[in-house]
Amino acid sequence: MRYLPHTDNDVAEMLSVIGANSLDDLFAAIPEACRRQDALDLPEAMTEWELNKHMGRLASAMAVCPEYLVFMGAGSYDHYIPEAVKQLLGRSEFYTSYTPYQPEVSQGTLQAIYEYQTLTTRLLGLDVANASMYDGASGLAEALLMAIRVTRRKKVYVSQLCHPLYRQVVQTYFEPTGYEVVELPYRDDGRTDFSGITDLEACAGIAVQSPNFLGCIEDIATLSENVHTDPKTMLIVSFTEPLAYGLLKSPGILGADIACGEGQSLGIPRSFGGPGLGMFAAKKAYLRNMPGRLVGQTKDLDGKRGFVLTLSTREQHIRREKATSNICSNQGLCATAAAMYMAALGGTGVRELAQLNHDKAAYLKGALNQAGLETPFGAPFFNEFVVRLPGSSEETYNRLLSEKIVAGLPLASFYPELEGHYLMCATETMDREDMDLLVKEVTS
Amino acid sequence: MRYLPHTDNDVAEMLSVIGANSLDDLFAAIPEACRRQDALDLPEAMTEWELNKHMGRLASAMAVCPEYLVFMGAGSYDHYIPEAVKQLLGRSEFYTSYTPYQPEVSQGTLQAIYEYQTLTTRLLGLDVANASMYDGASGLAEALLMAIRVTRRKKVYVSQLCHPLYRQVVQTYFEPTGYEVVELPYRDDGRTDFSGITDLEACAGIAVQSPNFLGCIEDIATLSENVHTDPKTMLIVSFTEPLAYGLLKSPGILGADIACGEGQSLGIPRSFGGPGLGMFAAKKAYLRNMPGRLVGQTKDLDGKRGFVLTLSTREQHIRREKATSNICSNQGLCATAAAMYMAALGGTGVRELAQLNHDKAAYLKGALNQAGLETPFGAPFFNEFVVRLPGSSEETYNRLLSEKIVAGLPLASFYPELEGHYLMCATETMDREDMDLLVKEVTS
Amino acid sequence: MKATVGTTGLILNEPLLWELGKKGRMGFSLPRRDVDPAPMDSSLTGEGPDFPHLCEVDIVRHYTRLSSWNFGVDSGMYPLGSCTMKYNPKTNERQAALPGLAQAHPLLPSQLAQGTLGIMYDLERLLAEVTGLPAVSLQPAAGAQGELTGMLLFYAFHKSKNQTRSKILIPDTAHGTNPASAALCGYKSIPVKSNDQGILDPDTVAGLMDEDTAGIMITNPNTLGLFEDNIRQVADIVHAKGGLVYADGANMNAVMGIINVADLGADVLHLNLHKTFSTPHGGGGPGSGPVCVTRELEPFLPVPRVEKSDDQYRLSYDRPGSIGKIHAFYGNFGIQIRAYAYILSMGPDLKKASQFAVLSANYIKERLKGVYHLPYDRPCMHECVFTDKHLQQHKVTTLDVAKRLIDYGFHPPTIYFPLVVQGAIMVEPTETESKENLDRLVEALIAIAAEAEEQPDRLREAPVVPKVRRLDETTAARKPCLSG
Amino acid sequence: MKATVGTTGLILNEPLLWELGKKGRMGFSLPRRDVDPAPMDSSLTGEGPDFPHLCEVDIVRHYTRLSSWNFGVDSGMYPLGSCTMKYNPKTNERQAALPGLAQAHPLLPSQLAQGTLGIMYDLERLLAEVTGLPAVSLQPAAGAQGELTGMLLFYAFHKSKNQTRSKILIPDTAHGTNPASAALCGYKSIPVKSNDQGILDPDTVAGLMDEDTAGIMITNPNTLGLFEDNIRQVADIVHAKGGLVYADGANMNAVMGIINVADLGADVLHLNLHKTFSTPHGGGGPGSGPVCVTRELEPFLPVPRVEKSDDQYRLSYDRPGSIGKIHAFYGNFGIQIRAYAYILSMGPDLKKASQFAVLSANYIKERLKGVYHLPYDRPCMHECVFTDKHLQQHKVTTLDVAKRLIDYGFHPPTIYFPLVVQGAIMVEPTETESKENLDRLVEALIAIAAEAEEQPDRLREAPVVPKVRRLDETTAARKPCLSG
Ligand SMILES: Cc1ncc(COP(=O)(O)O)c(C=O)c1O
Ligand SMILES: Cc1ncc(COP(=O)(O)O)c(C=O)c1O
Repeated sequence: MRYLPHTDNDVAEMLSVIGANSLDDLFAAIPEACRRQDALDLPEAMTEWELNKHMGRLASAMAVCPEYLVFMGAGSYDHYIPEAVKQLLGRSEFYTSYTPYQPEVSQGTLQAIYEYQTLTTRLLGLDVANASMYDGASGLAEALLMAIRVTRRKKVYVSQLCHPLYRQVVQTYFEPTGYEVVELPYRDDGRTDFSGITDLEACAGIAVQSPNFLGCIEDIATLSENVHTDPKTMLIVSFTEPLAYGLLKSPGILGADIACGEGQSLGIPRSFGGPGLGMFAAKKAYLRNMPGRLVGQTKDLDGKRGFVLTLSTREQHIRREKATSNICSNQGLCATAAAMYMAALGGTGVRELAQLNHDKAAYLKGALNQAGLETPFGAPFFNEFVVRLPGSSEETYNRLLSEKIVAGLPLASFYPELEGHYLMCATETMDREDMDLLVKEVTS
Repeated sequence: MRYLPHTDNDVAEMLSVIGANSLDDLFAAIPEACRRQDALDLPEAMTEWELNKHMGRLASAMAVCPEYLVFMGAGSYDHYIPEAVKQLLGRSEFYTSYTPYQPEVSQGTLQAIYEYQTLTTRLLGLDVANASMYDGASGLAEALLMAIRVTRRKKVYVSQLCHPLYRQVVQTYFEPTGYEVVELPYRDDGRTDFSGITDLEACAGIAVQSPNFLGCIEDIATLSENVHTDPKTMLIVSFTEPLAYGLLKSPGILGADIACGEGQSLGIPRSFGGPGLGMFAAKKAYLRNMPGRLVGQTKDLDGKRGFVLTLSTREQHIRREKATSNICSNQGLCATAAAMYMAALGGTGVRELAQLNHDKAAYLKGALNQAGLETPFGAPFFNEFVVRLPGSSEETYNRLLSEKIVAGLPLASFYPELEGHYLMCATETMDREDMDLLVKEVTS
Repeated sequence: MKATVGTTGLILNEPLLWELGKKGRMGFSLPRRDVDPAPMDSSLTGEGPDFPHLCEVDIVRHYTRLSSWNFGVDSGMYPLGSCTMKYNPKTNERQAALPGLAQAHPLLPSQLAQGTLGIMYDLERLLAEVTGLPAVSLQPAAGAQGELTGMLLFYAFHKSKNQTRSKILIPDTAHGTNPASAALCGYKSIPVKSNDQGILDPDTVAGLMDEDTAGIMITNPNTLGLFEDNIRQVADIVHAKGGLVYADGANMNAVMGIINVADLGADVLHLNLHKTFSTPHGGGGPGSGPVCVTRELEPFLPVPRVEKSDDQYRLSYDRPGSIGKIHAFYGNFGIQIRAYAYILSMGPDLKKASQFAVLSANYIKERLKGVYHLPYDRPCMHECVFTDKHLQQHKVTTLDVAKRLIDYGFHPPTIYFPLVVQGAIMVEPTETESKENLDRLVEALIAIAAEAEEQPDRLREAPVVPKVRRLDETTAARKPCLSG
Repeated sequence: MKATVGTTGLILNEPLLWELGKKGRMGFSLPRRDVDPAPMDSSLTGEGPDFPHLCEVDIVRHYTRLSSWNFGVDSGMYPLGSCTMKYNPKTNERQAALPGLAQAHPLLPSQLAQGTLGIMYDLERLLAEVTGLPAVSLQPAAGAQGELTGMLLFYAFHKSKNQTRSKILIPDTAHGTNPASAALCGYKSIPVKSNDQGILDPDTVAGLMDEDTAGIMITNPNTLGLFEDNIRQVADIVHAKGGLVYADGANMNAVMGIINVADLGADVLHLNLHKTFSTPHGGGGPGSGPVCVTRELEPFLPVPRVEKSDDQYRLSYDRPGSIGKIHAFYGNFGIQIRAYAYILSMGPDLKKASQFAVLSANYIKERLKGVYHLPYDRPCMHECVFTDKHLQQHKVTTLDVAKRLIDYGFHPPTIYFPLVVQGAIMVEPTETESKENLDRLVEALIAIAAEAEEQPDRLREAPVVPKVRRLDETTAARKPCLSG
């Protein structure tokens, strides 16, 4: 086996240094009763070439571009990833190293993450960003828990237009805690209805996603004003499509205390949902309550600039049960990818690309409208919107599937009242002719 | 344009330092009459994404595995290439550097090539190997020219079973030289007929390929004995499939003075014929007559081992018109790939893989024979052999093409007497069921 | 210091991203516009983030240079204890990058996602076989999230019995994530002292276990690299009081094919695919922390579960007992692919991997035990723990040894963990290091011990070879500078 | 030496391949055997080559470490004159690796190879447009083979006129491959002295050109980075005597969109795709050296030619006048793909590339001309040549400057070439280096000039930063050790 270096001779020599007679001897200390009796019942090892064939077959069973047109976002977005980013991520010094516990031999990772943190604060308009959370969902759960820690209150509000799967994760995290999660309904225009919040003084935090799950841009500014009438209540802005902030006002500018969400959009392949990137940023005041790793700048003995993991007194390996989170391994390489991607875009690129995303979605929405389809929610949107498919929606949807078009995400399973409605996404990867084809096929 | 860093400001500042008013000014020294009047009539620049689509379309217009079964060798072989080799070759310090003129910052390339040279001498059984020639064909031409230089004789013999395309290149190289190239016919068993050589004393060198173009293994030992009855005449063994020497006696062991050929087989993708690798090795006595670059071991000022380009007094940049060759850029990265591949195989692997190649080809040959097909040449073979396709051969061949099977190389265009004969190859990449399918389809 | 793996050479400096670049440059190829601009309401638009403006070559050089300041498994030996820094096979990277997998949308209708679902289904089956626990969820994104999932399973299990328990037993050798994960679930951690053999004493556990205790979290082999001999008795004690046994499987690399986790009495186990199953650690992540459970706990596993019927895979959300979702989608699928590729490539040789991992650790232990203080002198599993006790007379610490090892060209071992050992030096060689490499590490550590005696300043000032020397962590924490 | 790009850091030693490993290891996954062994006649079989036995991780570390001893364009600025070390775009690598292209057999029937043939056809057209010469062969594997092809075309042309000519004019500034290629073709090189402006004098050429002279090889811009102002007169002189004009296009990066090579009177031109067209140099190759010719010379081009009719591409061998084949197949196709991708990505901006390349070289020339001796003080094209004349008083040479530049973190310029300039320092920045990088290089060279005055030993002992110091090239050549 090409991964295993030990020759018979090596084994014999090592056993003799140890004073053992056989490999089995090494496990003599394990009580008999604990020993496995049967051999591992695993398929015979594949050669590298068999594996390639096998995986090729599996991969070819997937509906991906260019064979399929997938008009689906819903928390996982199709964006072009520069080849340079892919190849740089393949530098094995990055991907085969561990968490940078030994800063002298990890300056590459550390500077890369420091830069990620910085670009993230700039994107989200907040003071500090951590080195990543697992994903947008657990990030939201941790943000809510953080608000509870900070405010010592026990109730949070979460917009129903936060990603339904994120809300499920929040429920899971909250189940054993005894804290209360109240969901906020949405209005006809596709934005959250905050009018039901009457007890701000009891509320640790309010979470809203923007652009929200229906693709609409929430009125965070007004919300922030209202929320911050209570000096403690925290405003948490969640997101699934951070590219939007290339164009839209950032959560921080709009008054968010915490912004957290999924960064997959920023140069990370969809990979059937993971690995992605939990982005997490907050106002400086909350720094010591933040979950997750932080990289900080410092100097070495000679006064040279360098970077280290810092403020680890918040973390599990120092604080154990009192830690701000249990997170240890995070999504470091994805954070690095996002930094590379943001650097490649640059200030000009991020804005132009964001605008283009909006333009594509607007084109598609317009074309669908023109073809007579309803798009019920009137609020401004970024690159996603909801459309009602005509006729028997499900039939239409399935017919399109057979034409190799995935016409968005059926919303009924998440919002039963939206039976027949589909969440459509068009990013920069959709050509006009692709969209025209969709419109044609939908209406044919 | 993402490759061009100069901003308008940069340009203005630089122009002002230079004292020029415009970019056009920089070219003022070029006489008006030499200036191009029209703009470049090139297609509008493609975006990275348009390029990907465009190239994807072109690539999909090719007949390659797994869609097609290609039983064709003939100087370009399908072998498995370990993913590790591919990824290591992608280390940009290797591929974005120039020829190692500055050894202190090129030790990576230099050691890699030194190792390549060493593994090549071991594979070919000779004393010295150069850092590479362009390909097997020009290597053969240069070997023959070298023999002429060494012996000061003006005539060479070349077996007709050397790769026909290599012989064409030899003809091209020899055309203006006035030296004589005599081709040697072949015998019924598929080996070269050397009986026509009666003037050894006038002959600078005799070139034979083994395994030869019909797949047969030549009797180099006997040939060597005969050739070396003249103390000067040089025996040149050419090859297209160096993997064979994992199993067969090496050219050097059998008495070759020079061994040269194509190294594509050793971990280099076929890439429609290039880049490949001209491997070139000789006996030590001929070292100073060798073409091409050489890397040698030496020491630095502190006595540390290091590597440099050496013996460059043979080369064009020092010797100009008196150089042993005009070669400058060679196929360095391919040589590195071959070294990686040989190192991955190791002594055990190269032998087992070579054996397996033979076994596959033997299986296929046996199965075709069993199905009643003629394989006219009786000499031992490695992983290629000649078969006569039944019926109207061309129709059969074309029928198989439409079944996505490329049933070898039609030999008629190279050897008109072999009308209806096809050169078949089976390497380790052919599964038994693929071969069975070929046999079934051939005979159906 | 004689010829070592580590030496000095040319390294290139590189500023921070935003210290580079100029407006007017761009490293990204903007897609061609084929639709009209649709202006966004200006009340919604911002200034746009202040990102630097770089060309492609700037970005390429930036990260190429940064990478050269890093030490990875591909650079050399990385005996970081508890982290199983084994070789990360290149074929795994290839498979994860296959467009059909890397470009797959997670919410594709299942009939269009048979490849990815099939991988998940099969990987679950393979992990079940390796661990002996029959039901698996791949959803946790890392070991710690696996632990949290496990604690949530405990909670759900007890709740299904109409109980809420408030405590959890955690040995003093446990990783920090164990108590932190338990705390997230509202459990109060009750530390269990390990005995003078470095393992759990059943009596101690019996003394602590009660009916308000949800169960115990055991790492086996534990973080001292020792097998918990009494695991079955401990499990029995816990089970007898209605508790459950959580196994932290971070150290599974020692025991594949050797033990069956279910037989040990474990109810839940998490695996770190980024340790045992050769997936790269990515400089901090992404990892993957599947949980394997008994049939009894299966109903509580996160949704969705992957099911197979009529040769079709599908996702099922219909599990009323489930704790719910722990990840937005199905966890770090790209990492799961790599582990899947690894298991298919190794087959039954996984057992050999464990045997060799243990062989190597014992070999190092034997060769170094006269040189460095070995707090528990007994056969170890996949790692061994030394201390700096012998060095204290020279005023040299574990930290100094670790830093000096960098100059020798090795990544340091894990240090100061587990906490129960003062000045711990935790060496995990893994099975992919050849005997020659083990010997080189041993010789380096012996040379360093000699230096500690003869030239202790060499250690205190180490490392001197890398681009930066020791960094001021105190100031970093006192005056945090977390962005530029 | 103040803060520079170059610094020292951890670099890992690595022995030679065969100093590693042990029989019993293998880094290759042997395919499964599904057929019976077919023993080879034992009289034919050998011992098998003595290759080392390594695991995959050994190979990965070996080459990862070796790579870290190298400096490439991705590491930093590489102003190697005459080599056009511009940025090598990553997308080019992607395209060349597409399985449909990388796995294509060269002898596929043309109907099964429309993709590769289409690329070759289009690339020929694109290069024809860039150069102005209408017919192109992509077959030469590098610049020097392009030159040889050109000489063979000269030979064939004259032969078609029933002439054999024995001489060829070659300026003293020419690259060594020019005379070497001509010699391969049996031509005797007649050196042509350049004038005090560094360029060809028509009178000198007129004095040498005769009817036994096949033609002239001109590099334009020449290797001094100067445009050959008199090229048209020279061409006229040569043509008047029935000779042909060969243009060495290694320096094409200066003049894309600026000149039309045909208008200059050139009959044949080779391009170095690995210079002007951004393909990587691979540490020595593979390159690609297409030749572009006039319609008059087209009949002599190598076979096969790529043809297009009815939207189908095919290879044609039916060219009775052809010089034949120069490469077994179609040249370094994988490199052609990269150049094709580059041209499609740049489009008409190729002209900008040339403009900026020339801008940058002139900028450097202006900034340094007071510091280093500039033998030809006139506007340059894409590169500029200095000498060590001012440094001789300090007993410091061009070599010392080059080596010291390494310590500063730059790849040295080309040195001691062209031969007509004593102690030449030939700087070619290329258009992909930002002004900031140019400034950094300039500052480094100014600092080095100051060091030459104040601390000349720093230069003589340089480099001190890389893993190895200056190497003993004399012994290497005197007692060659070419394999281990
Ligand atoms: C024993 C043990 N448990 C748990 C963990 C946490 O795993 P992860 O980092 O994947 O969250 C680790 C990681 O170092 C560990 O060593
Ligand atoms: C002016 C000039 N001509 C020809 C060549 C030869 O090109 P190649 O190395 O591709 O053979 C070079 C290469 O350095 C050159 O600079």
